Amino acid sequence: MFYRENGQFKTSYRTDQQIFPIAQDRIAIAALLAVAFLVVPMLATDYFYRAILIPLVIMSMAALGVNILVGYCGQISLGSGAFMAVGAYGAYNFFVRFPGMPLIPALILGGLCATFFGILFGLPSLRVKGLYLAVATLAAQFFSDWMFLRIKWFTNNSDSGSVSVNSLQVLGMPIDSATSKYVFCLALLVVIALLAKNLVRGAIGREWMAIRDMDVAASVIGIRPMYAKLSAFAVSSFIIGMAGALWAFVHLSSWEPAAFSVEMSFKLLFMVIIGGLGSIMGSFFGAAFIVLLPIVLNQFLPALAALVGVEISTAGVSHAELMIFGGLIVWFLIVEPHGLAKLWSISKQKLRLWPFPH
Amino acid sequence: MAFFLETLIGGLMAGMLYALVALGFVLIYKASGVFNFAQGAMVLFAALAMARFSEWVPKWLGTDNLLLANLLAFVIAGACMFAVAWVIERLVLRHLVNQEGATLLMATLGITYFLEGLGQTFFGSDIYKIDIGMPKDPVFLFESIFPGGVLVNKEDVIAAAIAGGLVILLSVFFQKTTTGRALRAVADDHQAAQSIGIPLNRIWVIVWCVAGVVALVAGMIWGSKLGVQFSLTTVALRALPVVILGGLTSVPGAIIGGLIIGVGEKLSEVYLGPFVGGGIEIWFAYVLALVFLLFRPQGLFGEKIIDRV
Amino acid sequence: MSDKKIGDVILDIQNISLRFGGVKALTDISFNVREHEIRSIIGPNGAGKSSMLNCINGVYTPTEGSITFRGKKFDHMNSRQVAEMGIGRTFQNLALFKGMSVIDNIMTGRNLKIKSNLFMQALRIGPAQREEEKHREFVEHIIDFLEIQAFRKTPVGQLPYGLQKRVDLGRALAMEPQVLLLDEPMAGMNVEEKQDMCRFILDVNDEFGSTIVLIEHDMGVVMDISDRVVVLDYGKKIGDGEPQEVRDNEDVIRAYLGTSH
Amino acid sequence: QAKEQFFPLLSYRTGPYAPNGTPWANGKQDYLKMVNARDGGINGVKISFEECETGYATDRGVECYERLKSRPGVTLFDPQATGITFALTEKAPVDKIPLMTLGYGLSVSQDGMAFKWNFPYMGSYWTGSDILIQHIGKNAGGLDKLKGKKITLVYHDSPFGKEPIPLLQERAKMHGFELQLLPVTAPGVEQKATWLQVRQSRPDYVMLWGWGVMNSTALKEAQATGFPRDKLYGVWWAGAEPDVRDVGEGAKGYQALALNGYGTQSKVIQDILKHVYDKGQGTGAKDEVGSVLYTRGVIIQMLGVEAVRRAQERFGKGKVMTGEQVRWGMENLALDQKKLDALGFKDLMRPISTSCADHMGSSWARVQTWDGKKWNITSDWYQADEQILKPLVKTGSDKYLADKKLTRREAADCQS
Amino acid sequence: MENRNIVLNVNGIEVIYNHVILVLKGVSLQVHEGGIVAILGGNGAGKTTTLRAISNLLAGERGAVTKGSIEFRGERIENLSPADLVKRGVVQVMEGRHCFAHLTIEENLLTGAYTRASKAEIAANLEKVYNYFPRLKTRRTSQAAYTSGGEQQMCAIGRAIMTNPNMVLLDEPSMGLAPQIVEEVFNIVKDLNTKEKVTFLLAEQNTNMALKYADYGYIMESGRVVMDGTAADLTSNEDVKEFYLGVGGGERKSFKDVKSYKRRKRWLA
Ligand SMILES: Nc1ncnc2c1ncn2[C@@H]1O[C@H](COP(=O)(O)OP(=O)(O)OP(=O)(O)O)[C@@H](O)[C@H]1O
Ligand SMILES: Nc1ncnc2c1ncn2[C@@H]1O[C@H](COP(=O)(O)OP(=O)(O)OP(=O)(O)O)[C@@H](O)[C@H]1O
Ligand SMILES: [Mg+2]
Ligand SMILES: [Mg+2]
Repeated sequence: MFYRENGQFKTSYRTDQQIFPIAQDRIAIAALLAVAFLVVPMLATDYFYRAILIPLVIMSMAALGVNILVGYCGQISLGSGAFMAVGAYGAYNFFVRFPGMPLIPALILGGLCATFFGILFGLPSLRVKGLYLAVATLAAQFFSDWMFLRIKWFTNNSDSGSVSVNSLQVLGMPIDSATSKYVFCLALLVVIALLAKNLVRGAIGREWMAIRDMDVAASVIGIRPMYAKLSAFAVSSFIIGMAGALWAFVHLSSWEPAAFSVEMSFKLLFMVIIGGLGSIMGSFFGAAFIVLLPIVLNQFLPALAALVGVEISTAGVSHAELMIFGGLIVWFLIVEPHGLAKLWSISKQKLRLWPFPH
Repeated sequence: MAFFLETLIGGLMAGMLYALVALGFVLIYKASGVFNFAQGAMVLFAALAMARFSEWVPKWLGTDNLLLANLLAFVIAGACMFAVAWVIERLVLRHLVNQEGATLLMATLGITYFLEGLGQTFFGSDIYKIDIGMPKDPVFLFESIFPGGVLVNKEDVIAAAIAGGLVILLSVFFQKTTTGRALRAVADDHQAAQSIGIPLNRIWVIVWCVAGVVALVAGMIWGSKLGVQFSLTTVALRALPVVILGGLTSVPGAIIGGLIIGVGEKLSEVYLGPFVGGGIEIWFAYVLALVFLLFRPQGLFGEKIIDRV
Repeated sequence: MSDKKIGDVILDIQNISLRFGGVKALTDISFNVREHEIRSIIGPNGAGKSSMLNCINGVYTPTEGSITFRGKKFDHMNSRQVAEMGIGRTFQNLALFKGMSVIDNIMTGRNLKIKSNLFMQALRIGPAQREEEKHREFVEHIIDFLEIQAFRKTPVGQLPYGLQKRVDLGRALAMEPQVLLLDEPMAGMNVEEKQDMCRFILDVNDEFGSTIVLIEHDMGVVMDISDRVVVLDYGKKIGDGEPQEVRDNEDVIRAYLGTSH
Repeated sequence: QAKEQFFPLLSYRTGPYAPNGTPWANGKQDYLKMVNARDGGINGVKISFEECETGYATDRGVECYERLKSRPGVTLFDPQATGITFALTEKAPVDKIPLMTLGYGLSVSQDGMAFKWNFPYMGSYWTGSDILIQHIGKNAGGLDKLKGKKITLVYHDSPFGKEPIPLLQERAKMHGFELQLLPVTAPGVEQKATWLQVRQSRPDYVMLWGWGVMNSTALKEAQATGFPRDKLYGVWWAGAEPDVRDVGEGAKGYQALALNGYGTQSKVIQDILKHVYDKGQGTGAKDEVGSVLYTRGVIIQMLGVEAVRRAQERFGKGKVMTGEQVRWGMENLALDQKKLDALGFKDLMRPISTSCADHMGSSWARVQTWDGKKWNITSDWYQADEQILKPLVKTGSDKYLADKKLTRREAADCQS
Repeated sequence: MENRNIVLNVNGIEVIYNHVILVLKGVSLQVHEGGIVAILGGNGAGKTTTLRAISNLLAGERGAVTKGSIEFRGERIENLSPADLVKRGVVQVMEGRHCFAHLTIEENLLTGAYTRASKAEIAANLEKVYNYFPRLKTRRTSQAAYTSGGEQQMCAIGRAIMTNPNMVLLDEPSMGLAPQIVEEVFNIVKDLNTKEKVTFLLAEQNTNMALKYADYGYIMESGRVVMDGTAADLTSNEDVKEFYLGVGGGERKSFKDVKSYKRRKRWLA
């Protein structure tokens, strides 16, 4: 009843081409942003910031990057962890080797390193497709794991192979409190999400999706697979690289290659599939699902178990957590194979019809 | 020279063991178009079951006959894998008929987590032993020709023989029987297969069962070599380059791929590794597979990827 | 006959042969297409009609022979070049981008014409935005023209077959092609819908001035709207000429039409 | 004001490192339960605790830390992993919570003047590797006999595994042996190539620097390639029951460092059995109580409890200590043999006494040998060589401070 | 409707896709023993959906029957699996071919015989299919993906015949087939119908053909049955003539001069 576009007439294509053509959506998003930037800082505790919000924001950014490649361009990649690592170590090297290098340029340069690496490992996609490509991208993952462990230059010759950064600041403002970290990451995320959204709803985005949906037909209407695929690799790995640099600099501040292991790659892929392939919104849902659920389960399972009167051991909790996590993934897929974003849009569609059943 | 031979043999044997795990992937992919991420977890689950039952069975029965205990444990573990297959079909696959590859992949991922949790809940997360009487100590061949001889592991040889046997069996099954054909049909198009009366449910139970048994054999052999512990799931990652090199849809490809990867990674690690700091075998395996893919995007023996307008 | 003027030869196919392993899909086919005409290709199933189109727009590379387009001769080209030269195409087995909406599908047809680069698109500043709107306007015309306004934002995968075919046509039209290759655009439609489709094709031919190469199994349609017809059978050309000529050709009757038509 | 002294317990009971992580975590928990049951807490201050599963993963470890660090009465963190330690080393000074990394962590953090909040009690990877070389030298008939020998380090390819390398290189220079480095990719289930290389280069000794499944896999591969197990020496993280149990006879003769004693005869273990297990409140299985890592967990927790007790001596008996106060307690810990005996730790460890400059407090260890069924202590106590260690620690901590643009603590700071 | 045995009785079914898209709004139809019944209707009318509902292939499209009932020989079949239905002799030929791309034509045909045991019968059946479609025989060893559209359509029909059905749901069998073959296909339908007593329910756009061979027809528009009657009745209906047969107002109009306005359909009024 209340959620519908009736009566909102579009008088130009520009208005129809807005990101959120429906007024209610625009209001909702504005409200959401206001909450994220203004209300959250008033309420959140340190734990909330450091353990939940900051990882969530950074992972959303990474998932967004992955979604461009996997969801929009259809190139399944398991090398995202590597792109994050390259971004992180790239930024690190610029940061420590050039005294006085400000943070944001370092992050961007890190992203560019990842872009380069992404294009390099994206080259096989011109020949190799689907699952074959997915597995092949693991080459990037394991290669980067090895590279950052073994080539000392990348870690600034640290003995242990672990590196760290500190005293970050942006435009003279120190980024060390939880709030400042959060706001900084969130601001970057918003900017990147906006740019990404522009890309995917523009010509290049259509090229990506065309390649994803049917590459032969795409090339017949004049889309160059090489350009489309490599640009997707480039854009996606840039974003992932930035996210990697943030993860390292802002979240971990001290890290080793294991922080970007193959598990990270898998996690990112799960995020986009669970969240919804080919949906910016889906990246956020997916990141939330994968980042938050284990934490929630971990905290509430014991309480829940106590409620029903069984006491489970700590190991039991961990195992139950795995099982529930797995079970929920399957359940969500059964409810909606196209991810949480699709579930969301279906419920919106229902809302449009509401209160009539169909 | 002797050392080269040793490395070569070691690589071949390792390759056969990878092939055994790879086989599980190929089976399920070929027969239902699902890239079964849970194969590693199934190997772990099966091995855990095998290890624990071979420990428990003697306690229950009060015998200490190793052979009997192992045999019973194998049967029980096999039954567990059957149950797993059945439950997976009932609760997961059945509801995801005709969905895209990515969705199914993701579902098997959920299964992975579930099995990992379940396995460790039932069977514990310590290191367990599978003792199927495999000879552990090495033998040295050609000691007259090479000083020190050429080291060969009997255990590896036996394992390789088992893997080879399984592969031949399964190849025949796929190419020659009606069910094999039906399985391939299912992989191509779930809905069409349903429409002509192929009972997807039963087929899936069968395939996952067979994959479960393959996982059990793999788990048993790997477990007997390495001990049974959570990390067994990581052998799946070692088997992936094998799968794509050989071709996702080819049973014999798993073996050939396994041998190539096994030899390739061992030789590279031993001869190339020292110059670059070592630890290169994993990525080398993947890069090797990738290089092959550039020439044959569907793997050495995979079915051609069809893209036609 | 209408008053439209048929021009010079725009597309000349010379001695094309195509083999797949042992299968001879096409053997030594030659024919030409004149500007503004509607040129039909007919023939029994598996005769090589679709393969012929695939050769023309670079999906397949002919084993032998060459194709001349507007006086430029080529024997190997990639699809991109073909598209750039102004040859559009629809597909027999739907080849739409399933996950995209109707608008986006048709917009992809405009992609060749988009000038702004990645950065401008990301920022969506001035020119990029204007360009996007300009193309959108063009696409809306096509949508109006094809009468699929109601489905603008539906993902095409959910549309019924017939509408998908229309979208496919729309996508090809969006390229503003000089030559439009249509592979069985009317399969799976009832008479009423076929009439609509014919109207679209005729209008395209008239209004946009596109040359049309049409594959179709409905003889009524073919005979009514084509200017000239080529008949293929087992990869060989067995007839070529005006509809009436072809209809009376003995070979054609035997191989394709049967006696009942 | 908190009423209980809260011990956050980071642990891992799942994943590749679970077999080793579990007994360790059990020991930590059981000791706390025992202190509550037997003594009613620390000078009357009840102890509470909560476990958080890290799965040995750094990011989850950080999450656990963030979750538990602001609990009232939080005491100290024992991250149970070098990777997590690295990450927390950045955070602890900000949050003012001390880290205890008994036998692991950053070797340079022994220098309390540079690392105010880190406490690598009882030994670091440098002391461990130093002792191992001493032992190998002794077995060879003197350190000078090592000249021209070849020692291979098979190590977990992570900060943990890399830590000992600088010290070993130092020792190699001193004694003229050749050091070969063979990394094993985590988690370490694939070592065939590694051991083929060992077979090729035929080293005189192999040092095993592994954790989790890597250890048992290494032993199995050593057996499969016929490398003599009595020439194989492990760090104290490669010398527990899960590492050798399922290799059984195949590992006979393998020697590893023993950072601590074990067995069920000591008083503290008996107390745990009596006050915890007999009441059915044991965390793990009873037959694992007193195993190597379990006992290490107990020792870690005892040191934590004693640090609190020490802090109470200064800041007020019967009060809940803050992280800062606990830190002071840890820095001024002094447990002599008599106190240890009284606490029931006779034979499990040597006296420990820390200071502002030395956060390690003791660098003793023994060597144990696996006889196919169980571990037996087979050497006397060794102590790491100060002469070698000191300069390494100094340069290391200086570099750290320089990198971080920090300055060394003033002597006056030691009083706070 | 004649008083013959009703084998299939679809009773007021509603179908919803994706939990939100209501496509069938109460469709009822009956098929009698040994009949050939045609469902006619424009694009998107819901023909395919109706057939999917009957053969229970909706699940894979995330659709579900939410109301009404479907009975086959008196038995409710909404909850049977497609495989069960095939065992009872109900088989569907899906719209858009759906051949098994990697299997050869012959293998495709043989999978159709999955539910059957007798080798000899299968061989005979295969011969029969090759007789119906000689073109398939020449392409028997090609992978289905590399055959032409029409060949695939023949393959799909042949594959269904291989299940030895007693009721076939044909979804647009004539699509993409050359005129001769279309004729051929309908002759086969007639043939199977008379000789082997196979019942047919077909969704078809080629109304001319369909009404020529069918004995009863239903016309669907946007999810509803708007008209039904014997083939003869329908053929003589003015609206049907104009919209479905293209012969409104007496004689057949040329496609060249179709008008661009549309008359409102009477049954929608
Ligand atoms: N999987 C699906 N998800 C959502 N909507 C669907 C789906 N399949 C079909 N529809 C919708 O259902 C309606 C009926 O489609 P259906 O395919 O049954 O029509 P049809 O009569 O067979 O048309 P055609 O003659 O074009 O094949 C259409 O509006 C279509 O958009
Ligand atoms: N890529 C290919 N590989 C192998 N054979 C092919 C390939 N493409 C087409 N063919 C074969 O070439 C022949 C001609 O096919 P084509 O698709 O051109 O037929 P068509 O005239 O379009 O038939 P229809 O009217 O049935 O669509 C067919 O026998 C087909 O099997
Ligand atoms: Mg064709
Ligand atoms: Mg239909």
